[in-house]
Amino acid sequence: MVNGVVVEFPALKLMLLLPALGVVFNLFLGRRAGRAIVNVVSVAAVVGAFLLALWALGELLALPAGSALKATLWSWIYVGPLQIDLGLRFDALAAVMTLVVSGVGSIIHLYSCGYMGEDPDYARFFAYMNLFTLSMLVLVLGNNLLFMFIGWEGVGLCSYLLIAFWYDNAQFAYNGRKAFVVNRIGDAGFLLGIFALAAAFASRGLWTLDFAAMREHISLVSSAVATMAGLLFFLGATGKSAQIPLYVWLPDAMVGPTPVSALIHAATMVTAGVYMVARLGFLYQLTPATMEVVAAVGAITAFFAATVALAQSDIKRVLAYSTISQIGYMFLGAGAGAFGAAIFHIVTHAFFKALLFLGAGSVMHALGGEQDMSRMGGLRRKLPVTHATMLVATLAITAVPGFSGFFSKDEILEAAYVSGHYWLWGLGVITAGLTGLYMFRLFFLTFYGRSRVEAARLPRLHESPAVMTIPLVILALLSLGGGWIGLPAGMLWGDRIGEFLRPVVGQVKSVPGLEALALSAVASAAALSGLVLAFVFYVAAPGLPERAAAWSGALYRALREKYYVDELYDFLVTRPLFFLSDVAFDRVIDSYAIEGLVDGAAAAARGGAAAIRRVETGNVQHYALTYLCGALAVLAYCLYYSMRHG
Amino acid sequence: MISGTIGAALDASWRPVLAPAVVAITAMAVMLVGSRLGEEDSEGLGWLTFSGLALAALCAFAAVGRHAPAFAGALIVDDYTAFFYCLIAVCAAMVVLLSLDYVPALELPSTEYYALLLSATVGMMLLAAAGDLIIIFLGLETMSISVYVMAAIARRDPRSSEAGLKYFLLGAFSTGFLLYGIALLYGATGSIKLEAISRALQSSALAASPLVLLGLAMMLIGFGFKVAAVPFHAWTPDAYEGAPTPVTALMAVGVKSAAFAGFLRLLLVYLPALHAQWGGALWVLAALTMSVGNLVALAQNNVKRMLAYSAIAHAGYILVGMTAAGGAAGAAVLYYLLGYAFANLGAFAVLVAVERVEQPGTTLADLGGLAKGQPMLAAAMALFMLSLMGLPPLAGFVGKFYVFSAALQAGYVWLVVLAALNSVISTYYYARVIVAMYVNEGAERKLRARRPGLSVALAVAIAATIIIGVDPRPYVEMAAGAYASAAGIARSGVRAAFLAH
Amino acid sequence: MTANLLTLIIFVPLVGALAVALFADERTVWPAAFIFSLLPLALSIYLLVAFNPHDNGYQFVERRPWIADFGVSYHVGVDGISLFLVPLAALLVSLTLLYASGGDIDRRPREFCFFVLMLETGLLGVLLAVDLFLFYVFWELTLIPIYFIIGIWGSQRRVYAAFKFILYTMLGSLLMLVALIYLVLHARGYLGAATFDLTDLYRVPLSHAQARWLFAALALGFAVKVPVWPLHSWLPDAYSEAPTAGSMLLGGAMFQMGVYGFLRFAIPLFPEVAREAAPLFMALGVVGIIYGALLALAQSDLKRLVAYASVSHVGFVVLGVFALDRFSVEGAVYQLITHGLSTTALFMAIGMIYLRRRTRAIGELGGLWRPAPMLGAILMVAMLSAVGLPGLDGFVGEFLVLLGAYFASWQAAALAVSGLILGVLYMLWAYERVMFGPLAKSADRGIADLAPREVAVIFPLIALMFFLGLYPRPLLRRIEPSVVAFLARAQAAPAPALSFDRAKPQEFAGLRVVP
Amino acid sequence: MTPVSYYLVLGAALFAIGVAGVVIRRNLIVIFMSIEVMLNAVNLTLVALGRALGSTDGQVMVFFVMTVGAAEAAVGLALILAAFRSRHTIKADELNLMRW
Repeated sequence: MVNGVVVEFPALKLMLLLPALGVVFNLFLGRRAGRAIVNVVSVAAVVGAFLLALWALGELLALPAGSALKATLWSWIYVGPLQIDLGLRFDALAAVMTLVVSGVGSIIHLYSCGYMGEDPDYARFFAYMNLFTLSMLVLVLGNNLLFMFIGWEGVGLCSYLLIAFWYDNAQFAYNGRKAFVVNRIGDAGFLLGIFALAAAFASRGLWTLDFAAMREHISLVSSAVATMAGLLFFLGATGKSAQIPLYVWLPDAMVGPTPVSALIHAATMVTAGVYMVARLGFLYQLTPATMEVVAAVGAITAFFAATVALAQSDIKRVLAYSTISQIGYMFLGAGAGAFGAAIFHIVTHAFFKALLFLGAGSVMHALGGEQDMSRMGGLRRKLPVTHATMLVATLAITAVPGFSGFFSKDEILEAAYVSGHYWLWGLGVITAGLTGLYMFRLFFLTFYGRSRVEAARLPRLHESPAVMTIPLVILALLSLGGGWIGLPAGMLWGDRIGEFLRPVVGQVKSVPGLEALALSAVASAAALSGLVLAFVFYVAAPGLPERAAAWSGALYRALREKYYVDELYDFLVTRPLFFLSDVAFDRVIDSYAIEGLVDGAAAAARGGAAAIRRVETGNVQHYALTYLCGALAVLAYCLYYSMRHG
Repeated sequence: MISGTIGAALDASWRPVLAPAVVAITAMAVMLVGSRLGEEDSEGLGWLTFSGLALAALCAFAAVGRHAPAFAGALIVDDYTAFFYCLIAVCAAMVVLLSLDYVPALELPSTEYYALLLSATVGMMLLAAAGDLIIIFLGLETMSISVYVMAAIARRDPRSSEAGLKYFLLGAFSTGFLLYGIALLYGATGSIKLEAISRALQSSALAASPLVLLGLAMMLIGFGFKVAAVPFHAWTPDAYEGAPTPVTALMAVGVKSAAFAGFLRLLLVYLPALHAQWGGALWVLAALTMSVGNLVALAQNNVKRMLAYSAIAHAGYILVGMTAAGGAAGAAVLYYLLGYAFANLGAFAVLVAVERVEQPGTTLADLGGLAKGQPMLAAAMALFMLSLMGLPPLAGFVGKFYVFSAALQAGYVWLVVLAALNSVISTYYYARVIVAMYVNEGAERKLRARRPGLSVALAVAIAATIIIGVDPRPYVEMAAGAYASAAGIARSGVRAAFLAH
Repeated sequence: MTANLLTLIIFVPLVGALAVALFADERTVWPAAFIFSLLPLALSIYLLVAFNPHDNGYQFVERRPWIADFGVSYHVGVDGISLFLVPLAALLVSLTLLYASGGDIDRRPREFCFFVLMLETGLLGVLLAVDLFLFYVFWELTLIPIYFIIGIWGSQRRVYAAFKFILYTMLGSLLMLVALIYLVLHARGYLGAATFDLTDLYRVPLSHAQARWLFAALALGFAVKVPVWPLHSWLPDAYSEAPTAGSMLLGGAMFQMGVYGFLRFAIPLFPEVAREAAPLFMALGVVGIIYGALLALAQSDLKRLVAYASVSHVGFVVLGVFALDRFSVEGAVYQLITHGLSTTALFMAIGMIYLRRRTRAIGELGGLWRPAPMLGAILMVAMLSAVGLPGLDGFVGEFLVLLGAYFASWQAAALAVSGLILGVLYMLWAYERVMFGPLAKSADRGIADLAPREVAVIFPLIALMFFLGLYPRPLLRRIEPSVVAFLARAQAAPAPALSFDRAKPQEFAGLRVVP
Repeated sequence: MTPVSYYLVLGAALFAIGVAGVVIRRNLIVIFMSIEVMLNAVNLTLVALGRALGSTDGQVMVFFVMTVGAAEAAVGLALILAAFRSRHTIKADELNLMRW
């Protein structure tokens, strides 16, 4: 930022326009255009965006460090001093994210052409996917909080639409809504965070939600406000990035088509929270307490999700919990101040986790949609490409030295250690071991051992078509080599990505080489021991897991049932809410109290009418009597009056 | 023009009674002609009556622009008198138009019917013009006795004779009270001339005397009966329901206007000195009248009976205006009566049109589906209901607006709030009529072929209800001028009070 | 044309109503009514173009005496607050007619068109009147047509709903009338002449007690119409029993009246009391947001659901207005527009479902996306607009309201935000049950997707939702000066506390006879 | 000389008796007669007051009242007769076709 310049770069608008056009085309013309054209258009839209991103990256690299490209679509909400544009800003952080989104997005779009090859609703699918890409690009390119919020909610919407893509299944639709609603809880926090921040700046005379301006004047914000805003934004992040306490939607989100799980629920959308925290790093750095919270929630989530992943038998569900766990790492890094490391982990995670999902998708494709690992096994010969690429990905996520996950995770753990979070570091190391265990459990259960595939499915067992395997290979290469862009400082070309990001996200202090080496060794040892344990359990001695499960009893059941958190939420939140709405409000308060007051007034009027009309008996003498009473009353009034005044 | 010619031809002292005289002469003519004609010629008699009343309405203008006692103060001729002469004549004429269909259909004795209608009109006019207590009494009785008979004139309908009888018994009973009041007031002040009474009461010693108070109370009771104020209202529903529909219209509009004309002149013009005494009583009467009228109307299914209670309720609103006293109130009440008269006449005209011969009286069920069979009739009825409800820009709304203004101006905030709440209640039963016509399904019924007279009456009522509401200015001027002339204050005085300049 | 533009806009529909009622036959009535409704729409679009965005006062003012003696004048004008509500009302009436002609109103079309056009005159009059008397006349004029529309063309419990609606509204409006008269009479003591002119009445000093009662009376009238919790109980009945076309008008074009009343009359006339009452109304707004949302969650009828959702959404508007903050008020005005659009679209979509399946019960429906994807898509967009998805129109207003409310009271904003969460919950839950899931009922299978005319009816709304969500600037720019002027009034220091001269009314009250 | 108040009290008593008769007696003819008693009580009052005031207005008034009373009697009896013809009763409480 110090020496950076900001350059107008109108092509950024094009980057949004392409997927937008894809959406419009697919929605309105998709069915008529036919499958081939839809495939081409949809993939081209994202690939085009990727190429534009590369071009923009080239431009950016040509500028001094800390520079940014910008473009403004049009002015949006202008009220008084507050002027919010739909503005785009392409700095280092946005560049990395844009490349991941459009790059991995391109690969997954390509893969989808094969995966959704038989689905009749392909046009709708690609419309949603393009809409997602558009929203995600808005999220990462938006130069102010509110524009970012459009993308932020937009990706949530797309997530909902895609989880519920096969809407005929009521459960899928339910899961989609669950995701959206839980996300909205986070979004509410995000929105309140915006208000808190805007109010803090406004009270000092600065009306802005622009990242650059806020960053420049962050000193205007008191640390109390920063803490509050930081926590609110982090609430938003826990929703979007599936962290405790709002992670519950992500495992259920796996019912969507697998490319969706890969793109949205692994590679991009769920990391948006981390991106946001990194983007607001200047705010978080003001408030150590919030950083602690972020780090602790991250580490605990990482550990927690990893334990759950140990006992799941649904392949995508395991991957979902692993995603939650990995994002936990990212927050651990961010909380430790290593925003660069967190972003780096986003990148590597995007590679290997997308690959894992796509691999799982390939397995499912081969097995006719089977997701249960207890009905897999021994697939390595039938699915050689899938097997090989999955192995790379599993090694990467396990953080075996040399694979991409190793570098990023290592940086995170080192940062945690350096910043003094020893407990969290320890938790991270244990989680690393667990990661090795559950990931290789998945790997072995799927590809090794005895085949448990249902007999009916065996004849049709086949490797996926090239349109699906090519993306697998590309991602495998990235998973293998993608980590080398961020080597430890001083090693070969050093931490390129970290340096690239530094002007935006700041720098963390590092430890001397030897100590760093020791830390890496501990983490790697933990990961490898997990790997070995998995080998023993699921390849060498296949009977062992059952005995272990029986031995651990309640603990195992708790893990398998995900600690009963869904049930707990149901009991604590959902049921009371519906009770309140249905019984307390609808049937009691609205029907009796409020309605009753209204109908009661009407009934009182009718009752009064019924009573008074009884005076009108039809008997003329009663009338005379009434008359007389009235007359006497008037006379009495006169007497009273004359006595008082006379 | 005609009035001018006639007026010039006559001695000036006859001018005040020109209109009632015309009506009285017409009444005699009707009796003479009627005795020569068969019953089948009732329509001719009707038109004769109508022309007499129309002429009387024109003659009413002969009284405009003067303020002078006539016949030694027995009658007062001023714009106020002219206003009511005109209003009463028009109302009676409208009732004639309603009767053109009705009299032959129910085989009522036409000669007697029209003659009584005319004599009732004479009584109303006298009441409006009365300058002394005797004329008040005479006018009241001339009007009442005629109407008693008219109410009972449908001899084949037991309800008609019951209505007439009840009305008569209670009316006579009430006359006793009124008379007693007259006697006491006369005894206390030594005069039967309103002017003189008013002057005498300027002295505060006299104003506080119990005799005056008792007399005043008795007068209140007597007039309270005629204007159907609660608790002296009990006759109203039965009499309205049982009487032939045009007669009900006459009671609701003519009798009521005339009674208020006399009542208003007595209290506001001649007894303002006693406002402290009668104001409180009237406050209570107004509140009771509005509330009871509106509440009980809620429970009615017979439209005529419902309109009877509605008439009671409207009397309550008018009493609110009277309670306020003062120039603004006087003008507001006059204007209110104008708007009220046409909306009510119109409503009764519709009832006449839809009433079945074999079963007089109309329930809400009888109105079912009217909008389909008779869209114009239904629309007209809806319009009248809306005006009575007090919805802008119809006459009923502006009337309410002025009455509320006058009362608020005098500081009667709570009474006005009560009136507003009552208006809310009234919405329900007026709207029920609309629902019956527009929402409910009814049996297809063939209605009598309508004579043009009824259509004319409807058209006049519709036009008046709209025009008086949309452009109230000339009518407000008229009302304000009339009241100013009666109260003997400069017209601009009322304008200053009531309008803003 | 400009000289009489507003008069033309207001009264062309009335002329149309009479023309339709008197001359049209069954065949020509729909096109005739539609054309008559297009005229004010065209005129109001011209109004948009010709409006000067920098002027914060009334424009296109017409003023001629009416009941001159009482200070009543025919005084109309348009400012930034009403500017967009006028074309919106005109548009919604046109769309309603277009929609209703497609089978929603299957009997007595002539009367229907008559009432709708009459209603349009009332609506436009309410928005454009600057004279309080005139305002009141138009205010009441809207009552009757909608009463008929509910009562004649409504569903099962229509009569009950119509009565409830009219009684509620009359209760509010008659007390309002009393207050208006009181105010005018009081003002005469200062101004020397009675006047119902809003701009004159601003200058009248009132004692605190007077201002409090007057504000209470006006606020009651407007609050019923909004409706502010807990005066809402007419709304679910009216909205759900009315025919679809009636619900569209009620929910889309009439709910603005109450809020508009607050903005135009209740608050500027009694700023001091309004400021005092602001916390109360903000609280009621927040309660309304949550209460409406929770009740919407419990509904099993689609229209009732949208009705309670409206209660929730107008809670935001009330919150925004009474936060008395530049952002929130402008957001509230913006929400008047956007909520009208989304509610209309929702009712329209529900009506389309009803036309196909003859039911609105959520439990009876299911899996409709399969046979009718376009309908599903449109309902989705409408719902998302209603729940304030950024990028669609609802968000802009909601954001501004909440931002302003946050400035006024962060607690209120924090509670109100829960409405956003619950909004997604009830809307999407209903959506899920109706559109998603298996095709359970055989009756659902055969239903047709949208016909071209239906697309034509709803497309303008959808297009506007996107436009207003993505490019609100031109609207905000024109609304802003008037909002600033409104706030200047609302924040004004109390008028100089002259002692009220009680002698003047006494003069009139005790008129004495001249002997 | 008898003070005027005696007459007034007598008048008031007669009036009260008339009122009581109207309210209590069931026979329509008797009720009507009671009303006549009320009118005559007023007449007595008027005459007494007129004499006390030394003005003739009171007496004049009485003439009118008597005239009107005669008219009322004619009309009233005719109405009672008509009612009797259609309902065959002259009991006040049996004439209740219309009520409420």
